[in-house]
Amino acid sequence: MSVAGHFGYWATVFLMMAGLFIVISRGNLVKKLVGLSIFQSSVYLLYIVPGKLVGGTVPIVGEGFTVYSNPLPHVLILTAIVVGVATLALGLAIVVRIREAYGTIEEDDLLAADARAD
Amino acid sequence: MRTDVILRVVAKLLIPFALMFALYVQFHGDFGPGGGFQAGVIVAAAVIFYGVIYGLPAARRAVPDRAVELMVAAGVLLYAGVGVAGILLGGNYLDYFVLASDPVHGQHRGIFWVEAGVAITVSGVMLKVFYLFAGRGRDPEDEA
Amino acid sequence: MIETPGIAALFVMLAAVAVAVARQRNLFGVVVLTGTYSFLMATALAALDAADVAMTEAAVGAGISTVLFLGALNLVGSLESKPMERPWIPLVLSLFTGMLLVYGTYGLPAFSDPHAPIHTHVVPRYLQEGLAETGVPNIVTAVLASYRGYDTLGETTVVFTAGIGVITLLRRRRKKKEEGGS
Amino acid sequence: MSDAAFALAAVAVPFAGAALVALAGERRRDLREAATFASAVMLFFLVVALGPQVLSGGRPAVPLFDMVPGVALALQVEPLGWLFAAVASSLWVVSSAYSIGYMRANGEGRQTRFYACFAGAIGAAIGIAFSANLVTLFFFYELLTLVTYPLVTHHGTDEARRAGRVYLGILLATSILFLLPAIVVTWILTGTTDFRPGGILGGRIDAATAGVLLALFMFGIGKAALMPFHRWLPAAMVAPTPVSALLHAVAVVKAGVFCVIKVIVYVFGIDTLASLGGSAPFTAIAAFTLVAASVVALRADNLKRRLAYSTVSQLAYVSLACSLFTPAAIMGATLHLVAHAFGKITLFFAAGSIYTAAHKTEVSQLDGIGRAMPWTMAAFGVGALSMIGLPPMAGFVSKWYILSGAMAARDWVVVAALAASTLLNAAYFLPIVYRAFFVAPAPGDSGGHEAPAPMVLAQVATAGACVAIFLFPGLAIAFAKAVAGG
Amino acid sequence: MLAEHFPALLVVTPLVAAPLIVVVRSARAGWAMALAACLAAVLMAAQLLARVAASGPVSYAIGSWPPPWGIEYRVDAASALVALLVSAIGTASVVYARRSAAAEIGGERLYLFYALMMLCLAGLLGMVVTGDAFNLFVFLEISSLSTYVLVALGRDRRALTASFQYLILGTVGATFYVMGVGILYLATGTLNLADLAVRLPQAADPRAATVAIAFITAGLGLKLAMFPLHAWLPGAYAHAPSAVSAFLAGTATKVAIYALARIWFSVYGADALLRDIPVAPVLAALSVAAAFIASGAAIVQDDLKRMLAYSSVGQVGYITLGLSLATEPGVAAAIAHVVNHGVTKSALFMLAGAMALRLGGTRFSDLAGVGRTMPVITFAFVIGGLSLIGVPGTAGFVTKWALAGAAIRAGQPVFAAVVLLSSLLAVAYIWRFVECAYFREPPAGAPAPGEAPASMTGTALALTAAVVAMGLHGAPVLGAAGRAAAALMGGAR
Repeated sequence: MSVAGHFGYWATVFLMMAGLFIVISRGNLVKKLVGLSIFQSSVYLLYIVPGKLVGGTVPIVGEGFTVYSNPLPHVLILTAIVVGVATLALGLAIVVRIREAYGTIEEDDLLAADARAD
Repeated sequence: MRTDVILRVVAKLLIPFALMFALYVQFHGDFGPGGGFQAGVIVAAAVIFYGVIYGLPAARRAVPDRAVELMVAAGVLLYAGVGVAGILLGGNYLDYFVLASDPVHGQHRGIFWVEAGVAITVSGVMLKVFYLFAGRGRDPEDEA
Repeated sequence: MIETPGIAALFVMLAAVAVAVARQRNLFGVVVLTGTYSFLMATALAALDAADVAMTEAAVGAGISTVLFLGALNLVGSLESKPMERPWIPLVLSLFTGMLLVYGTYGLPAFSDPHAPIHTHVVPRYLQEGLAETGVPNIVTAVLASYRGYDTLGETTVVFTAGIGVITLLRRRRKKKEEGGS
Repeated sequence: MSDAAFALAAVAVPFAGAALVALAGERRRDLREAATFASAVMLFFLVVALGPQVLSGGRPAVPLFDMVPGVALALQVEPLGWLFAAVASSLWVVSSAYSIGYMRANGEGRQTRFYACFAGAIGAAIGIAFSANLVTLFFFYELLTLVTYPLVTHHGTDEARRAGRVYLGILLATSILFLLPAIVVTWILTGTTDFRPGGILGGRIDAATAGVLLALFMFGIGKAALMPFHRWLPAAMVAPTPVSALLHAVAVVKAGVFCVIKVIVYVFGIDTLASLGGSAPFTAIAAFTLVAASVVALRADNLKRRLAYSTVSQLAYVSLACSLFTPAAIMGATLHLVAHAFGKITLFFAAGSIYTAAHKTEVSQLDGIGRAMPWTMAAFGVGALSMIGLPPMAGFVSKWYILSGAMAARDWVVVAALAASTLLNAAYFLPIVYRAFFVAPAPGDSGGHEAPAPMVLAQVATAGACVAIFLFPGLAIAFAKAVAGG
Repeated sequence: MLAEHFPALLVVTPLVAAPLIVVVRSARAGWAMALAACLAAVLMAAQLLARVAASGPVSYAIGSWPPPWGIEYRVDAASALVALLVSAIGTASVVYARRSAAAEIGGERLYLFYALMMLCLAGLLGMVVTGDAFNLFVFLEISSLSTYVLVALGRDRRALTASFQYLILGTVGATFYVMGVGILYLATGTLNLADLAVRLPQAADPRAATVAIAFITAGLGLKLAMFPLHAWLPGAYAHAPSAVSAFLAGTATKVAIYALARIWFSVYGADALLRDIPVAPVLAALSVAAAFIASGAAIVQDDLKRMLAYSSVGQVGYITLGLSLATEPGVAAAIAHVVNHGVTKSALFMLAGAMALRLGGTRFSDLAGVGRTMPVITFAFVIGGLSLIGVPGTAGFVTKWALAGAAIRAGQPVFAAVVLLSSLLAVAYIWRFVECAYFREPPAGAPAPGEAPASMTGTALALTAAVVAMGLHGAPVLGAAGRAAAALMGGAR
């Protein structure tokens, strides 16, 4: 259980922190969605990195190969990527509508506008 | 951009290749990387490219909104329908073994059709989203 | 092996781009950086033997997402108006979550351990029997479309949901009495 | 019809009456009031019909729904419940007549809601009386609170709304915070919540738990108005007088003391409690409530407020008696439930008559009113004497049993408290009677006239009942013996 | 024969109905198809509930691939009960939506609304019957994405910001969940829940399991609006179209609760939760905070739907409190409250929607005197409110009884006190409505007395009647919840 053996997890952790930080700290809605994308993409590494076997190959069965990297995380992450882009499309559509309804996509201004309406 | 002749010619040449490539990705997915999702994206990209070069209305004439919306739904129906076919032929839901007399052949058939379903829905959705985003803020007359 | 340092280098670059994204305030710049990020991610995934995933990430991250962002920025404007304020709470929260994850992953097998559970349970059947059972040599496709085909039906439904969601959100109400299919 | 069907019908009739009243609506007021009266009479006969069977040992039972596993919503008629039902149903007949007179004479609004809720309150009270277990009792107890809330806030004014909040707040809060946990704990300890002669907790509970549980029950039954949870009762005085009668005599506080007796006798069991001991704190609280409420009543000028605190004090008699854990005291408590009902309703009827006929609400305004309203004030006098506990009134009978219970238990504190409160009762009631008959009216006071006939008849009837119970106590005593004797 | 396939068809029927509605492009036909799909789901769920009660859990291998290689659908007493609740409330919401959604959404987007409702239903049902941790994520996202759009369909522009906030937090939650599942997968090599339950205790290092449950709990906690992760809920419920609020209030958070309970008790097991991982006490503390703080916040809202939304956060606190006891009676009480509160809150949102339709809004200033203008609806609302308080004779009492009993039996009488004390806060907020509805004069220009359209009133009253029926005759729900708890806590191993 060497420290170096866990570098893949660190990449996951760092990207997750960066993404989460952008999502929470930034007020611009588009920027939030960018952060969300990075946050989601950290999961890709969480699944895929441990599936790699050094000296292995892409999991397409063929003559001359015996060691394959793990295909199951690939399948799962394909789904995760698709879910991510679907969420992004929806999020951007809502942002467009918000911009049309409020004239701004900054969180503070939106809160202020809603507070005035009350 | 719409007046740039070179771009237009390049696009005319490129788009058929893109569609060919999509078909390759779709059907080669069994043997190499790729499959319905990637193929669907490439098909959509080809049409989007066409739309960017020739203008949104031209793309809409080539692939009309109604057809796109049908694609969006048809892919899911096709995929889910393969599952139901499994039940009708005496297996479980999404059971491909029963789709043909030989189980492995049935698997092939099932995978083919579900990948087709994925490609249809993905390309439909990508196109539709493009139409909607690109059409936003223009003359509402050509809205869906 | 040369693989491991190369992968590690890609991770460092990914991290650097993520930081740049956080700091960049011009949203067009952010989108360009995001595209770069996805491209790096795709490269890393390819290096990790995830060819299908790499291809998809390239198409989705560098392609579709960028187009979506640009289309949206075209409609909503491109400057993030406010600099960051009070970043401490988000920072603490992110750090806490990150540390939790670090703690947890220390309980997990090390990189490329062939005896890790994910390599010894469930997956061997896919790799050993997959071709015979489904006739598909690309095991990713076999698992995606057959063994876990139901997940993919769900995934297609997610795409469908997003599609009709965007239609619902962005379709304008038809003015006047225009009749007809579209 | 079997007895069980009678019991079920007794609970159902008032609710059916409420529905009929609501259907008749404001436009067909004669039909509406006929429906009220008819259901009252019908209920009375149903309850009376159950009497002989219950007295001879029959316990008609009606299981309804499985509310929670192992605990059914179920009815069962036993002597204590029958007695309470008999009091409530007979007083409903009288108070219906009185209400019709009062509401019409005072031109009150929202009368449909009034009659419907009144009927609903009676239904809930009968439900409490016939509950076969604690959960059913709790159900009807809460229902009674909710259905009387619109009556308390009848006038819809800010004052009424505030009173409604106090009313609902105290009654719901005590029931949810104390009564419900007490029931749940009982259920966990015994696996049942059924009322059984001799109690269900015997042998399953130690003295400390019993003390806590008893406290939860005593304070949880907020309708018994044990201090410090008595405030809802004076607050509710903003309601029209028939509502006060309902609260103080017919249903609400009666339901409270009924629940106290029922819990002591059928959940704990007198013997269990007596063997565990430790009743002193409750005796003390009840005794304190008894005396303190009397003192407050003495200082109140508003007639209804004085009556309200009198009720608080009278209810404490019952709690006090219950805390003695002797059969004689339980008999006294049971009888006091009956006696106080007839006495207090007479007093409230009289107060309402005075308000209706002379528009007076304060004790200090009552000089010489006996000349204008002789029947009313005579009835008031009878009620007052009964409250004090003098013969030949019903109150004497019950106080006698309580006192002898206290003597038998050699609890001299209780005896002293009883004596003190009797003196205080006399001190705050007799001056009213004295003023009415022997002080000359203030100059310029026109003197007025009697209230409408239905009201006068109603109060004379209840006053008569006070005397009748003294003269013929056999029936009530027989039932009370059945309660106390197990 | 067909009944064998009900586990799959339960989910697939609404899932297929959605694209069919899109193909047909008609609101009227869409409504009919949605209703048919819902009714079919109700029948299938009821049949499954009966079947598992008679002969134990049902496992269904999708694609005929045996678990853990393929995806397993697994129906037991818990999942069948929740599926029945979800599909029943879905049916009621669709019936209600015919007039309600037509008025609030209208026009050519209406058929898409029904398609999205079906997707949401399919997603929720999929989460309930699946036996696979990752498949649960996929269906979670189907339900979430459709929910974001449904919320955004509200009339007020605040629906858009609420929807966006929900999208961000919901996606963060789902991603946390996937991370947790990823850690579990890396530690055990499997995604099948039953297989996980077997292999997790053998996994090398307990740290991974601890962090995984933390991530999963946080992720699902966001979805189920566990305090303090509830920030998205009030806005989403307050501004969504009425039919959507009614549907979500009865189903969405409830399914997330089910999923959490499934992973807690079926995968980890109560012993592990109480012994090795300090997650139950944390949840208990948060539940107590929810019961008081969120219920307290409900009192000061000046919009009825927002008040109901905060009340939901508080009521979810009761449910998670029951789970945190980690005893069978506690979990049973929690499941019973899932059912009872689901029906109650749906009814209340439907009634609030009926008021909004006629009065133009649900702010308390709009609702003054509504007791006179809409007497039936208002009365039904009071009944529903009594169920939130937990007055006997309503569904809320039955679960409060069970919950208090479970807390005392688990040696935690403090929690029983919390449940009861916080219900007084419910008295306060419900009575605020009562006084507003009955003691305030209707504003000038208020509509003449009259009720909402019959389909809306009828559905809302049917659910209110169910609240009373479940209150008077609570044993069936508690019995089913008891079996569900037994299945959750012992079934998967």
